[in-house]
This record gives sequence, structure tokens and C-alpha cells, in this order.
Amino acid sequence: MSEPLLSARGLAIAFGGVRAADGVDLDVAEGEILAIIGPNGAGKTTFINMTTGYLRPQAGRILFGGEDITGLAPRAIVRRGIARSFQIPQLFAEQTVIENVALKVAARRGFWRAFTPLLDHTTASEAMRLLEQVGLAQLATARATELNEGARKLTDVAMAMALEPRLLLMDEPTSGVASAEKFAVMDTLVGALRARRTTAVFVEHDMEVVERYADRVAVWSQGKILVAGPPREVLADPAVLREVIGVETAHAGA
Amino acid sequence: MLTSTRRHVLSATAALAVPALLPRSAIAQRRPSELKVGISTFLSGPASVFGVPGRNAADLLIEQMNRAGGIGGVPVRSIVIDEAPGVDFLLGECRRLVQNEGVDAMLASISSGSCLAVAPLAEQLRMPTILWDCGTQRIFEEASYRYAVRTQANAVPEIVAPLLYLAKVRPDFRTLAVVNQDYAWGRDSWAIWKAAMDAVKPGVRVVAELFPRFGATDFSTEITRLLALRPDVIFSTSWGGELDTFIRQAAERRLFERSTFVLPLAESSLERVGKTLPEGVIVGARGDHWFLHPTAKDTPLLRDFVQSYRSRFNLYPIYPTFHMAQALFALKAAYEKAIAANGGTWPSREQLMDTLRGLEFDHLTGRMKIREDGQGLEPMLIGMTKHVPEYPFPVIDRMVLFPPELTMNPIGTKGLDWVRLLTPAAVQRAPAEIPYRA
Amino acid sequence: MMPRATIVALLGTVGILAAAALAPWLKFVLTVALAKGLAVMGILLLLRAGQVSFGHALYLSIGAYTVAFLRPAVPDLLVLLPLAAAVALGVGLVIGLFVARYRDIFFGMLNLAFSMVFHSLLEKLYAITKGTDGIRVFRPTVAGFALERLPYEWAVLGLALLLALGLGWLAARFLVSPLGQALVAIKTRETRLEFAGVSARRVLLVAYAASAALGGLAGALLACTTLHVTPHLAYWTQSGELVFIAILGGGGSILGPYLGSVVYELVRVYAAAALPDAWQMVLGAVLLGIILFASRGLWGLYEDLVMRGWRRA
Amino acid sequence: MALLLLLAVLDGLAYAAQVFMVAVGLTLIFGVLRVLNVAHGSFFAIGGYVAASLGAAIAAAGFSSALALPALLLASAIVGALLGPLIERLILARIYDKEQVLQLLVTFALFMILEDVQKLIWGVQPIFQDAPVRSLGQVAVGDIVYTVYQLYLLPGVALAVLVGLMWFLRRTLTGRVIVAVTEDREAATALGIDADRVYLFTFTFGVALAALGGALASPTTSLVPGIGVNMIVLSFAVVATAGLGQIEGAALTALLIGLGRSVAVYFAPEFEVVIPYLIMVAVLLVRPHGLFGRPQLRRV
Repeated sequence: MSEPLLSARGLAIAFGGVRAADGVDLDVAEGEILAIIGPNGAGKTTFINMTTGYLRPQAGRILFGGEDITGLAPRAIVRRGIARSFQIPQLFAEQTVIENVALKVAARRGFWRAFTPLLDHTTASEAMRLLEQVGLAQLATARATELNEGARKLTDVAMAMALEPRLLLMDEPTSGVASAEKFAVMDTLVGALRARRTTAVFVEHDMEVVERYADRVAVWSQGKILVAGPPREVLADPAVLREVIGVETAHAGA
Repeated sequence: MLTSTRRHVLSATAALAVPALLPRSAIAQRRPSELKVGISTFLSGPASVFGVPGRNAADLLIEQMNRAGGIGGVPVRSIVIDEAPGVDFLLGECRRLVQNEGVDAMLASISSGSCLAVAPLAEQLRMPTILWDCGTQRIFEEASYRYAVRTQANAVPEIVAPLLYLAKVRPDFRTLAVVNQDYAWGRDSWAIWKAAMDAVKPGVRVVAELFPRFGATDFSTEITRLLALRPDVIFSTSWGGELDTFIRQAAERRLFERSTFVLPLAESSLERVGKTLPEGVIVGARGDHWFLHPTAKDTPLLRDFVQSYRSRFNLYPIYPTFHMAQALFALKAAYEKAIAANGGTWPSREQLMDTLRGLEFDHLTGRMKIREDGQGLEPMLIGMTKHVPEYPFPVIDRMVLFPPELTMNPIGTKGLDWVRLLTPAAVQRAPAEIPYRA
Repeated sequence: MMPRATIVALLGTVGILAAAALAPWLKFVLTVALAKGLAVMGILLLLRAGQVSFGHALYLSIGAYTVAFLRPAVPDLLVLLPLAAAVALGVGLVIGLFVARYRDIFFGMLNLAFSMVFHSLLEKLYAITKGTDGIRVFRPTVAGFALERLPYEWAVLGLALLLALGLGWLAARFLVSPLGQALVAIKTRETRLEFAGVSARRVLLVAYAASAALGGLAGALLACTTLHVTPHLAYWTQSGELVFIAILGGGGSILGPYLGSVVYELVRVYAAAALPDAWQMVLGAVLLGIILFASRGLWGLYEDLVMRGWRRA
Repeated sequence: MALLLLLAVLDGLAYAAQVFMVAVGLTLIFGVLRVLNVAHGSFFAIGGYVAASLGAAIAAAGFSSALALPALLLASAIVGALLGPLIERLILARIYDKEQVLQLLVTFALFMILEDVQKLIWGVQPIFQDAPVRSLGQVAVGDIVYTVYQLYLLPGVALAVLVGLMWFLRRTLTGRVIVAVTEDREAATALGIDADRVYLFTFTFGVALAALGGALASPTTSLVPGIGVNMIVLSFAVVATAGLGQIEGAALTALLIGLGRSVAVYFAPEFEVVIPYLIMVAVLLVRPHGLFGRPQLRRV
């Protein structure tokens, strides 16, 4: 087996008394799409936050492409090729959709231009291409605040993809999206990822989505990885059913 | 599209029309129907303590003047502007007065910074300008102006006179502390005092140089220092609210019992601080004026002025009101002298300025002269506080009127250099003391 | 959008020139207004990032005192102005390295602190600066020509206009560039910028240095207009005035600062003429009215009134 | 030398008390409303003027000068009760949803208006009403005379205000609601706290505290036009140094400024003016969110 793209070893972090991560080991192979599932508050988002440099793990190491990126600043990690999207997308509210994406394109291609428009020909056409890939081309000139939740999620992902990351971390890409839309959103999204051969990790609560789109699933429970493997196997595991999905379904029903 | 463009043009014209109505040039050799005088003074901020009494005096005197036929038969009208917002605003306002209101003369400014900025502008605009209250000696020492004169003395005599007085009444003092406001006047006046003191009374030790921030409201730390240091003399050229505060706080903590105070501007605070200011404090008035001036207090001119000023503003006049009077009296005297010399025709600006230079004129407390360089020469009234039953505040006793020859540097010299040439003998040349008379 | 702004800018230019020709005293007031407009444009850059500097009078006074100190050695206006801007830029870079780490009240107050320290230096170093009396600036030459008062005044006004137009055009381009757009991003969600691999601190530093240079240039123009500089230029009320004008004009367009600045100076002049004892109250009431009833400033008001009419036409 | 240091400390404490009284109201208002209130200086000045007028009225009516002290409190209550609700309801409440800079500028506009209002009501002549100081007499430390008012009363009142405020904020329901809003406005509103009432109350209280600062200063200093201007910058510096809305931070900052200033006056008078700013820069260099400020959680 070739060396994993991302490799976490012994990650630990606690908030107050809560151990969000307590010795987590997790590998992500180049090109795969990995889903992380687990009960609410288990520490899944914390994993993304640690990997992107927003939180510093109290113990353990994170290797990316063989390089130790533990505790680097978010900016430095982004430059190494890790991008993320957010559970609640907070777009740059005063700007249009295409400007939001173009900012990220510019961040990659050469940001320190002071007197040429952000939306110059190359930046604008690349941003537009990204929007086409996520199916938002017709909303390009809408203000970020005017979008519905699905479009906001997709914009957020398009922004992350604009950085042309080797690894994309997505925090609940379908939460808040109307259930009628969720497969359409995921189809576009995963299609775009596959087209770009981008490695991706996404945190998800919706088992249908996980089953349909993930290559592999890791179950996060009580600060540890309970089990990891192909969706069919993992989702059939009785321990997982009890620990995670049982809680999940009960929760969702409430 | 067409309509909207027209609307643009219209609104632009409307914006232009307002100022366009205003300008008119006034270089009148003909006798004007009205003599417009622009006055810049502090109407806001802490220095309005002086600025507003100055403006009030102008209002009162101009009314009186107009009742008596104005200047050369022409009624006078004043336009007052506030110098508080700073030099850029003041210069804009001066231009407005000159180029738009068409004033015939300017009476400029209390702040020395304002005067230093206005005098060159007066030159450029050929605007007859009387510097009516600012004190810096730099103006006529560093440049010569055709269109600006000053109708009062300057910082040099204002500081030298109290020094000579102190050396005369307390020849034995050995230590001194200074508490001045931290701005140009505070620094300037201390530089003059120090240089003059080293010449007149060498060997005095300066035990503290305190320059509390301009606008300070609390001097308790400074007062503690002074109480501990026990200097023979405490010198302060502070003024306005800060001087009042300093006097009150010093009195409450019995600082006056330990040191002799020299307060060259305290005449303007006497009524406000009342008898909190003890007897025996050396005070000055920035010139030859006080509402109980020893030689002029029974003249009808001063008596009537004090009476009408009091009845209108409910306060005794203080030095800025006298300075304003000097400026207005000088203006009137110069116009009338120039008209007479002109055979009755109205003088040009240049004739007016030529007449002002070398002019001798009467004012509320006597007669004074404007020197050839534009600098006014007036005696300095210095004295000592005394409590009397007639007034609820201290009066000035043991007054000495220092003549300009003794305290003012001659034309062509710099004040700060000149005071270094003073000798101890200067103290002996001081005129005799005049006691307070009820 | 852009061509309309250009039309308005050109109309404004013509208006200013016509007003200065018809009413000579306005020439001075308008030159001062344009100079301040330059500094306000710097404030606007920072406002885009949601940051308010309460100390930009520092750069105004640095520019002005640079002119005052260098005038004896460097006689020409066209050399003095870039020199002043360069000095302010240098100081802005150094202070910017420090203050760009801070946000909101801390950003504002640190700027205030630096300007107040400089203000007291100007007053304290009496031997060098002449304290509050200030320094007289002799009329500089313009491109080698020693001009008389009138042509000189026209030259400075013309230069101020050219600078306002040229730098306004540059600033407008800056605002739509990636850096300019990133400023807006700092205001809405700074950490997101970090997750794009862009240093928010460095973006802010660029804007800060630019605003410092604009402030210095404005101060130099003021010094060359008033021909007398005093420490009052560094006092915090001057900084407040710049922010005041920025809000009055409105942040929606690069023309806002100039519109605000011209209106501010004119309101002040007319208020002072009508009510010499209460002009502050008039200015305060105007600002209060603008914020309460037209919070996008005069430019916003203009857009609402005129542009809407335009669209209808 | 020991005596000198003691004197420096006494002076510093007395000055710190004044600084604290000037800044505490602003700190409170800023903590809750997040409005940097430029008009604070006006409230300070008006408090002083009203106190002086009351004092003069008491003296004119021939009442005992012992009444002069409670008159100071009454003055601040009057100013707070009159101006606080008026300004909060009529002006500030309309702009809470706008950008912070607009809120700040509104108070700047208010400051300009009030500055001229003071001039119209009280004129430009310095006003001095020192009956409260005189009624308390003097006390000597070594051979240095202090006024009881300055040495005991001012620091005493400042301490009382500090302790009282801490008790109020920690132990009373209203106080804890205020703290909750200071710490997390959104969360507090989500919990169903009526933010409007909290704002109204806090602003009024803050205005009264500013007025109290002015009233307490009025017996020791001349009230002149522009007296509020100087207070504004000083209290801004205190708020930033202290950390957002931190009353204890304001007290500690005031203490630092007071002691720093008196040490400067004793040993390096040239630096006196810049002491508050040097302290602020130094503190923010080490603690970027102020002495007692906590970094607000960066939101992603």
C-alpha cells in the first residue's frame, strides 16, 4: 500500500472535561473519499479544525504528504494543499457569489495585485468554471446573502475547490440542505471532486449520503476511531448500529 | 437621459449659485457707507475665557463709537469669527471676511500661532490687520509686515516687568520653581524669565520646572512637589480655568504660606478666585490696564467703560477687554488722522497702515504708541494682591508702572538676546510704587 | 456604474473650478477640502476592512511638518509632496506592522495613542518645532517657477484636483482588486481569509500604509495651502474629523470622501458665519441627521435620489 | 527619599481615583452596548456643571455647606436620569443594528452638540464651587498638607464605586444579566434576556457614573469650555487598556496611570503627558486584548 496522503497519529484534545479526541489514528489515501460519522459532539469537526490548523492538538501528530503539519497556522496549511468547507457556510456577505469564489482563485494564483480588478479575465473565467462544476453558474452575480442553504453550501465548496487542494475537508455538506435536494447537491459535488481527482474527507450524519458517496467510512466515537472500512461493512456492523446509528436515528426522530 | 443630464446641470448650478452671490471686492478709496471690521477671537474652547470678554468689549465699544458718529463719520460693523478650530479653518475664514464680506480691517487673534499665520496672509491680501491680543515677540522680530501692527506690548515686557518687581520687593530670594502650561506661551515665557533672571539676579537656583499638560484639571501632584521643595518663589504664567484651579488647589493646601507667587496674568482671574487668593501675591495684567488703574481710574473714559461693561455683562472688565479697546481706539485714531492728513478724503489701506505706524493714541487707561516696526509700546502694571472690604476679591496694591524703555527690547533686537544684557541695576530704575486707593 | 461616477467626478471638477473662479475665497476652502478628501480616502480604505483609525491626524501632521522642515532645503512643491508622502508611508509601514495585529477598539485606540504621543512631541520639542506657535512655511516654487499669490493658489488647487482625480481613480481600481476585495472580507469574516491562505494582517498593512501615505500627502497639501503648520493638526479631534467626513460622505464610492469633505467645509464655513457661537452644534446636528436618516452618507443619499431618477428616465 | 516615595504614591492614588471615576462609566457602557461613547466627556462636564450650580444654589439659599457633598450625588443622578434615557431611546436605540463606526460617530455628533449646549447654559467663564472641599478641611502627612477631600474622599468614593459595582454585577440579578450581555450578547439574547432594557439601564447608569465623575471633580477644578474633550481621550485609553468592559481592569489601569503620572511628575516631568498612552501600548503589546480582556473566540 502506498503512503497515505494524510496520516494522523495519536491525536488528542480535550475541552474542559470532554475528550473530543483521545488517541485518534486515521489515514486518508490519495484519491479516496472518506466519510466520518459518529454521534453529535463526538469530535468530528474537531478533527477538521485540528487538521486545518484552527485548533492545535494537545498530543499527537498530523502528517500531510509525509510532512509534519501539526500546529502550523491555517494559512501555512492551506498553502500546502488542504482546504475546507464549513458546516455553516459564512460567505463574504458583502460580495457576490463569483467574487467569493474569485477571491479564493486569486488567493491561489496571485493575490497581491492592487490595481487590476479581482474579476480580470483569467480569474473570472476560472471562477465561472468552478461555479459551472457545482451548478451555480446562473447565480454568479447574486449576492452571497441572497442564496438558499444548498447554494451556499455549494458556493462554499466551490470556494474551497478554487484553492485546488490535494485534500478537501467538508463539514456536513448536506446539513441544512432540503432532503429533496441533497442527492443532487452531492452528485454535483462528488462529480466535481472525482473530475479533479481531489482527495476528500467529509463529516456526515446522513447515512444514505454516506453509503452512496463514500469510498470508506470511519466511525468516530468517544474520542476514538471505532472502526473504519467500506460503507457496506461498517454500516452493517452491530456495534456501529448501536453506538452511532441507533443514537442517530433516535435523535433524528426526536 | 437628456432630462437627467439637465437635472445634473441644474443641481450643479444651484450649488454654484450660492457662493457666486456672495463675492464682491472692496478696495474702496471712496468713503464707505459702513466700516466693516473682522474680529477673530476664541468663541469656544478654554481660551474663550478671554475671547468672549474681548468680543463683548468690541460689541460695547462699537455701539458707543457708532452713537458718537462712528469712525470718520462712518458707522462700524464687526464680523466675528472663531479661531478655536485651528489654523486652516481660521485662514479660510479670514479669506472669506476679506474676499467675500469685504472687511476694511481685521483685528486678529488671541493665539500666537493664529497671529503668526494671519500676519503673512494679511500681507498677501493687503489687508490692514491689527494684532489685538497675541503675545509672542516672534512676529515682528522674525519678519517685517506692512499690513500688520500690534496695539499692545508683547511677551518680553510682560515677563521682564514682574521679574524686576520681584527683584525689587523680594531681593533675597534664592530658589524658584516654575509651573507653566505646556504649550508655546508657557515655554516662551519661561525662557524669557530664565534668561532675564540669570542676568538680573544671577545665582538663583531653579528647583523644579513643571509643565503640566495644557488643559490640566488637577495640580495636586505638582503642589505636593512644591510643598516639599519649599522654593522661595513660584512663577506661573498660566491663565484662565487652569490658573483658577491652580490657585484654589494651592490655597487649600497652604502653598501660599510657604512661597511667594508671581502670577503675571492673574489680573484676569482676580474676580473669579476671590479672596481665596491671599494677600502678597505678585500679579500682572499683560500691560497697562486694570479697572482700578492708578492714574486713570477717575477719568470719565475708564469709569464709564467699567460701569457700562459691568451693567451689561455683570463682570469687571479684564485685560482682553482692554486690549480690544486699544485695538479699536487705535483704528479710530489712525483713520481719523489719515482722513485729516488726506484733506477729508477716505484713506487707502496703505495710508491707513502708514498712519498706524508711529501713531500715538489715547485709550482707556492712558496714551500709548505704536513703534515703527509695528510693535505697540505700553507700560506694564505690576503689583501685589491686597484684601479690602470694598471688593469681594483681591485688589492690586503697591503698583509699579514699568515704562517700555525699561522692559522692551529696541527695534532690530531679539527679545531673548536682549534680556540677557539686562543688569542688576535695571531693578533700581523701576519707578516708585503707587499704593491702592479706594 | 463606473462611467456614471466618472461623469459625476468630472462635473464635480468643473463645479469646483467654477466656484473657485467666481468666489476667490472659496478657492482656499476648496483646496483644503480636497486635501482632506485625500486623507479621508485613506480612512475609507480602512473602513472597508471595518477598522476605524482614531489617529490618522498623525500622518496629516507628519506630511505637514515634513514640508515645514524641508522647505528651506527643498524649495519645490512637486518635490515636497512626494517626499512628505514617502515619509508618511515609511512611518505608516513601521506603525502598521504593529497596529495591523489589532482590531476594532484596540486598533482605533493604538492609532490614537501614536498620534497623541506625536502631538505631545510636537509641543514638547519646542526648540525644533516652535511648539503650538507652529512653523511658517514660505511659498514653495512650482516646477521651478516662483509664483505670485494668485497663480500659486490656482496651481495648488489644480494639483489637489489632479491628485484627487488620479489617486481616486487608482483607489477605485484598488477597491475592486483582490486586495481591495480582501479588505471587505476582513470586515465580514477574517478567519475565512486565513483559510484561503491569505494573511489578513498583511492585507490590512497594505491598506494602512496606503492610507498613511494619503494622509501624508494631504498634510503636505494643507501645509502648502495654509503656509503655516501647528501641532493642532496632530490632535485627536482632527482624526475624528477625518472619520466624521468619511461617514458624512459615505463609504459607497471613492467620490464619497470628496463630496463629504467639500460639504463639511462649506457647512462649517456657513454655520460659522451664521452662528459664530454655535457652529459646532450645527455640524453635530448635520452629522446626526445623516446617520439617523441616511446612514450611507451623502453619496448614498445622492444614489437614492439621482440614480433612481436616472433609472426612471 | 522614603517620604518622597510615600508622597508620590499618595498623589498617584488620588489621581488614580479621579481617572477611575472618569473611565468607569465608559467601560460599563462599552462593555454592554459596544458603543465607544464620545459624548462621555460631555456627560462628565455636564455633571460637573450641574453639581456646581446645585452647590451655588445651596449656598445662595443659606443651607449648611454639609449639604454640598450629597448635592454631588444628586447632580449625577439628575444628569443620568434626564439625559440617559432620552439619548438612549431617541438616538442610540435607532442604530444598534448599524455598524459600530456609525454608533461611535453618533456619539461624536452628540458631543459636538452638547459642547455648545454647555456654553449656552453656563457661559465661558470658569466656574468653581469648592464648598465640598472646604467643608472637609485638611490633613497633614509629615509637613505636607493635603485636603481631606483629595486624600480620603475621592479614593474612598472610587473604592466604594468599584466594590459596589462588583457586588452589583456579581450578586444581583440585574448585574448578572448585564455581565451575561457583556460576555456574549448573542447567547444572552438567545436566552430570552430583554436586551433593550439592559441597554437602557446600562446607558443611564453609565451616564450617571460619568456625571458623578464630573461632579466629584467639580469642587477641585475650574469648569471651563472644553473640559470634556480632555476626559474623552483619557477614558478611551483606560477602556482599551483595561480590556472590553472590565471594571477591575479599569481600576487597575487607573492605578497604573495614577502612579505612573506621579512618578513622572517627580522624576521625569517631560513624560507626564504621554504616560497613559505608553501604558496602553505596553499593555497591549503583552496582552493584545487588554489587561483583563479575554480573546473573543474567533468565529470561523
